[in-house]
Amino acid sequence: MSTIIPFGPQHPVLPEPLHLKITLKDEIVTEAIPMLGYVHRGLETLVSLKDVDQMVQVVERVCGICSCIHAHTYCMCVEGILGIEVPQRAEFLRIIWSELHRMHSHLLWLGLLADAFGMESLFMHCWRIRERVMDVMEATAGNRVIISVNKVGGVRRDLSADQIRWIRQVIDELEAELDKIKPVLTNDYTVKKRTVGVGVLTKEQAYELGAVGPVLRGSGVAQDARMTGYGAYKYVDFEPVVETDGDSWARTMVRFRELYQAIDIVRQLINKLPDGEISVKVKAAKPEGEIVCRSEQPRGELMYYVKGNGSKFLERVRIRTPTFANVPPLLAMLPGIEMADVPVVALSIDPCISCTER
Amino acid sequence: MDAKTVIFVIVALILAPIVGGLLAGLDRRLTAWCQGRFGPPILQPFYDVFKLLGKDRQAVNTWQIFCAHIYLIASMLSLALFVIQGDLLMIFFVMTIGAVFMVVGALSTPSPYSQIGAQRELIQMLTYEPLLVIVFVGIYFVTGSFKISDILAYERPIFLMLPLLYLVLTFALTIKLRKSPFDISACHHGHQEIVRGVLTEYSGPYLAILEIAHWYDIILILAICSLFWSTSFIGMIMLLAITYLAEIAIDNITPRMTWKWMLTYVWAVGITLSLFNMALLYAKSF
Amino acid sequence: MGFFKNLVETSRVKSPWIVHFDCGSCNGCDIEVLACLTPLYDVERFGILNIGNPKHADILIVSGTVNYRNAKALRNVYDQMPEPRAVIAIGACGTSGGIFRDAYNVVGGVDKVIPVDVYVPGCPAKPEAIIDGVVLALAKLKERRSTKDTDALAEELHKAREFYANREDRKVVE
Amino acid sequence: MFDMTRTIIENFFSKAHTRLYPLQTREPFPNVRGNLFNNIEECILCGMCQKKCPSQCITVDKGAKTWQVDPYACVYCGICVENCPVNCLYMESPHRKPTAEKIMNQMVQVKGPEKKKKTAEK
Amino acid sequence: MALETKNIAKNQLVAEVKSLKAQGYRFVTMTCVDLGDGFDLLYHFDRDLQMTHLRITVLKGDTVPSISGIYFAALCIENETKDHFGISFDGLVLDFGGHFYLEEEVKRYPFCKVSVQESQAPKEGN
Ligand code: SF4
Ligand code: SF4
Ligand code: SF4
Ligand code: SF4
Ligand code: SF4
Ligand code: SF4
Ligand code: SF4
Ligand code: SF4
Repeated sequence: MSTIIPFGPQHPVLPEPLHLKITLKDEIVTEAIPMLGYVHRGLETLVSLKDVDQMVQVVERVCGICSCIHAHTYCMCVEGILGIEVPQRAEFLRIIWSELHRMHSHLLWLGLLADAFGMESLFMHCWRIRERVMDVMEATAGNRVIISVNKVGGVRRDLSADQIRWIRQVIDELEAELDKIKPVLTNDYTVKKRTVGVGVLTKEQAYELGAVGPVLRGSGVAQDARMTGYGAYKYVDFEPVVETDGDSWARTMVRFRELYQAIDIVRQLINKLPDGEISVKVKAAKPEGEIVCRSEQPRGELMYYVKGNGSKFLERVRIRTPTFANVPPLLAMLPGIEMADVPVVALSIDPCISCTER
Repeated sequence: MDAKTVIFVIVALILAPIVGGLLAGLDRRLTAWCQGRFGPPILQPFYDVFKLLGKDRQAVNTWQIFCAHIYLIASMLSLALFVIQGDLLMIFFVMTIGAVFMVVGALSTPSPYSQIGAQRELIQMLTYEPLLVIVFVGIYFVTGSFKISDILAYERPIFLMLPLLYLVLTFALTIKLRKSPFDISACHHGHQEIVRGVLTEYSGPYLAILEIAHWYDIILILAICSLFWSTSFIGMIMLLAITYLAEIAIDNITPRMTWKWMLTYVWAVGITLSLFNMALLYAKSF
Repeated sequence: MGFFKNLVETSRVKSPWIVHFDCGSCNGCDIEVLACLTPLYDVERFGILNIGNPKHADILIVSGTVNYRNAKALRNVYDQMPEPRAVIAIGACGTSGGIFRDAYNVVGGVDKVIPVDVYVPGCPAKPEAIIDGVVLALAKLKERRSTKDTDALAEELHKAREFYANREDRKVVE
Repeated sequence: MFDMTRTIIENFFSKAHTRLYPLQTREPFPNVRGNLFNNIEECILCGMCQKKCPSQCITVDKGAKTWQVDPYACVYCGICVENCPVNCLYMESPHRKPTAEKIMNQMVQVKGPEKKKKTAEK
Repeated sequence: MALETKNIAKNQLVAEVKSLKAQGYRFVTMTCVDLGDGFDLLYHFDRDLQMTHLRITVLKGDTVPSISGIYFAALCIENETKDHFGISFDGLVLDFGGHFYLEEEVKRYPFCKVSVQESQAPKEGN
């Protein structure tokens, strides 16, 4: 007997309006077809209504979770076309905020994964420690989630010495809290039972299907767009986090270890933070030309294509978001697994549909 | 059956949902504390039920309504049987009928979530019912009877003879309480891959009925647990309190497992423990 | 019966179960709704449970802009909820369409599709604001009856249906 | 299987982390972008904010001397505040309260900015 | 900073993509830009963080060979482009028929400049 389960668009373990039409045979998935379009807004067309500066606010709202990185990448593109050099302090600040975003995003995701396999206490724990990062965001940038710190030519807010001290303290606390839940993920029998060997994606598949971010690195490919050294990444030392198993557990561990990595990067940046201006003045930007920029978001590699036509409105902005690239690997993973594992596997790619559809 | 028993039964039937609701409220409060939260008021389950009673009646079919009522009646009946100190196997039988009707009600609707939830509920029943029977048989070995009056008359706490079987009983309790790692067919919050499982299609007053019936069930299972230390009131309360706290802790440190794992694990562990306990008992009797 | 009615009414205010529907939200508002459930804000204090099943819910929390495809899903979720119920629109997107309201696939705020009881502004709305919004919605919920008590609600439902049917006319931004 | 135990026991015996919100509010951080206001008597009605707002939610009417923001479309980015030439716009930290009806935030200028007139006289 | 692209003709596309795949390149995405009378289609590929781009220019109404048979990942983006620009792809593995994102109510091909104005007109006209 086969049952067709409409998974979503409104579903308790998956806050995202992703609709999967899942065909089940004795609780085993035989087929999964995605139905998208529940979040499609068409915001790439807004370039004809909002000018170069206003678009920064629009692209931030492609997705609230790593909004800062969207704005950063967009600004890199426009600055690239206009040939603007951003002050070094601004580059550092941008990356500090980006890495803070990575922390809150990974913690949030870890909580949601815990919720997906029904471990409410872990969900609560992750979200509780995440609130510390949110406080930092609110105090330094003025808003909790969409922080709007980037602008073409630099950043809009500066960090005071007090705030830097505070950030250092918060990331120390965070590290201590992470140490506490580390054994839960690495040792716990029941947690491993739910994740190890679930949703395996081989190295070849991951590479071939165009997976990005933790999905790719969880399958053993060491590729991280931060290695291209955009922004202030050229001034810090780090290695991409790689796991080789390719299952949900490997992807979890990649993200979990990236939390430590993000803490480390923020520490390095804070230690080296140069003094100086935080932005350069950009007068009536009228970019002309095309450019492609890439950056690494919590969920993987983000690509922007920007084309300007010499007026204050851009010709075309195209955003290739990480989840968009991770949907084909998800479709490859789903058939053959149990119904109970669908949320775990779906969450293990960290789906963010709002940016997939824009 | 004399007047005293009748009064006992009536008091029990009135008290059980009140105690059950309070327990559920306490449970939620303590769970919240485990998670570093403040938690809802203790009376919260009652608010929930009264609110549900005042909601619109929306049922997929009349059969479903009928099933919900049968479940409630069966749960009340089995508790009544316990109070009149009837036969354990009889109680078990009546309880099962109730649960089966709830599943049938869920199966009668076209929603796939409800269907899958019902299938899983059946598997859960398949898991805990043999265990319950084994426990009853163990009790029989010790006391020589299935009748509760005889069990109560036994002069030593059965727990001392059957500690491992008590553990087996707590498996059944965990499943009945819909707690992790066995909350596979439905759970109290509903963050699940199949929404609310068996409960998905019941709504408003009918959900309230199921909730009340569920409280009866819990009280019944706890009452069976209490048989294990029937000689002293304090011992009984201590045993139940420790059991319940352990349940809350387990709920918080484990994720939800899959039904295949549940079936194999619970049976394997349950049967091993039971056999071991029986062997122990046998060895002692010599 | 008056006593029972009172009991139900008090309970209704003390036990609002919510169902959260994410229309075209950027997730900013979603995660703030979720953050409300977590230890720092813990809305279970008010008896609020995130139930995920519209048939069990009393309050529908909608975040994000409505587009042509999810309007139908939203309508569907709303229709499944038994009376009495309330709707809260979260964020700039939920209340008016926000920064996206000129995009081609955006219908506008939630109120273009279903009647909204409370508007929570912000981008994203802070968890505190969402709690305020729920409190405001509860005040409205208290006065509502289930349909079996009154036909007024049936009328309202009818109005809501018409409201939805005429959504094309309202596409023009006032 | 019991790796989470320590955390939950710690939680159990320590005070809840919950901030009892309506009863107990935290002092908002300074410079948080909460609620947008216009110091209308200072406003020169130049329309700069209207032009710069990415959400196009400000309407300035020079003739009627009104300044209006749609707080339900505003995305609280603060761009308008940064671009106002006379710094009459400001954002307060507390968030804007939810309402049951959409109420526009309209301000009517009565007297107009004094400073501006003075500079004009010079 | 200009973008270096390799301009090729439509019928060379499949062969070119196949050879890139043989060299170990991954498909990143495709971009479509409306030029007024035609479309620019840019294909972005990546190998070890080095990108290479192909560009083909097609007229409106032309069909383009699909590369979803070579790279399965191209499936989503080709469906999206079909929704937005109305370009038909030959040999799409899974075709959503122009309703990948969009419902019937939406005017066809919203990303084309003409249609952008059409769909904006009633909104702005009041
Ligand atoms: S699973 Fe989480 S996100 Fe989804 S409805 Fe429940 S609380 Fe909200
Ligand atoms: S998918 Fe990822 S990159 Fe895109 S908006 Fe969401 S969190 Fe940000
Ligand atoms: S997966 Fe996307 S929608 Fe879900 S929580 Fe993460 S960012 Fe939000
Ligand atoms: S899975 Fe989540 S919602 Fe369900 S009982 Fe467990 S903790 Fe509660
Ligand atoms: S109101 Fe702002 S944060 Fe909320 S969904 Fe809309 S854009 Fe995102
Ligand atoms: S920019 Fe400032 S002065 Fe000009 S209209 Fe706006 S508020 Fe008034
Ligand atoms: S402040 Fe600037 S934009 Fe405004 S009227 Fe004066 S010159 Fe024009
Ligand atoms: S805060 Fe931003 S969205 Fe709001 S009125 Fe000012 S510029 Fe517009």
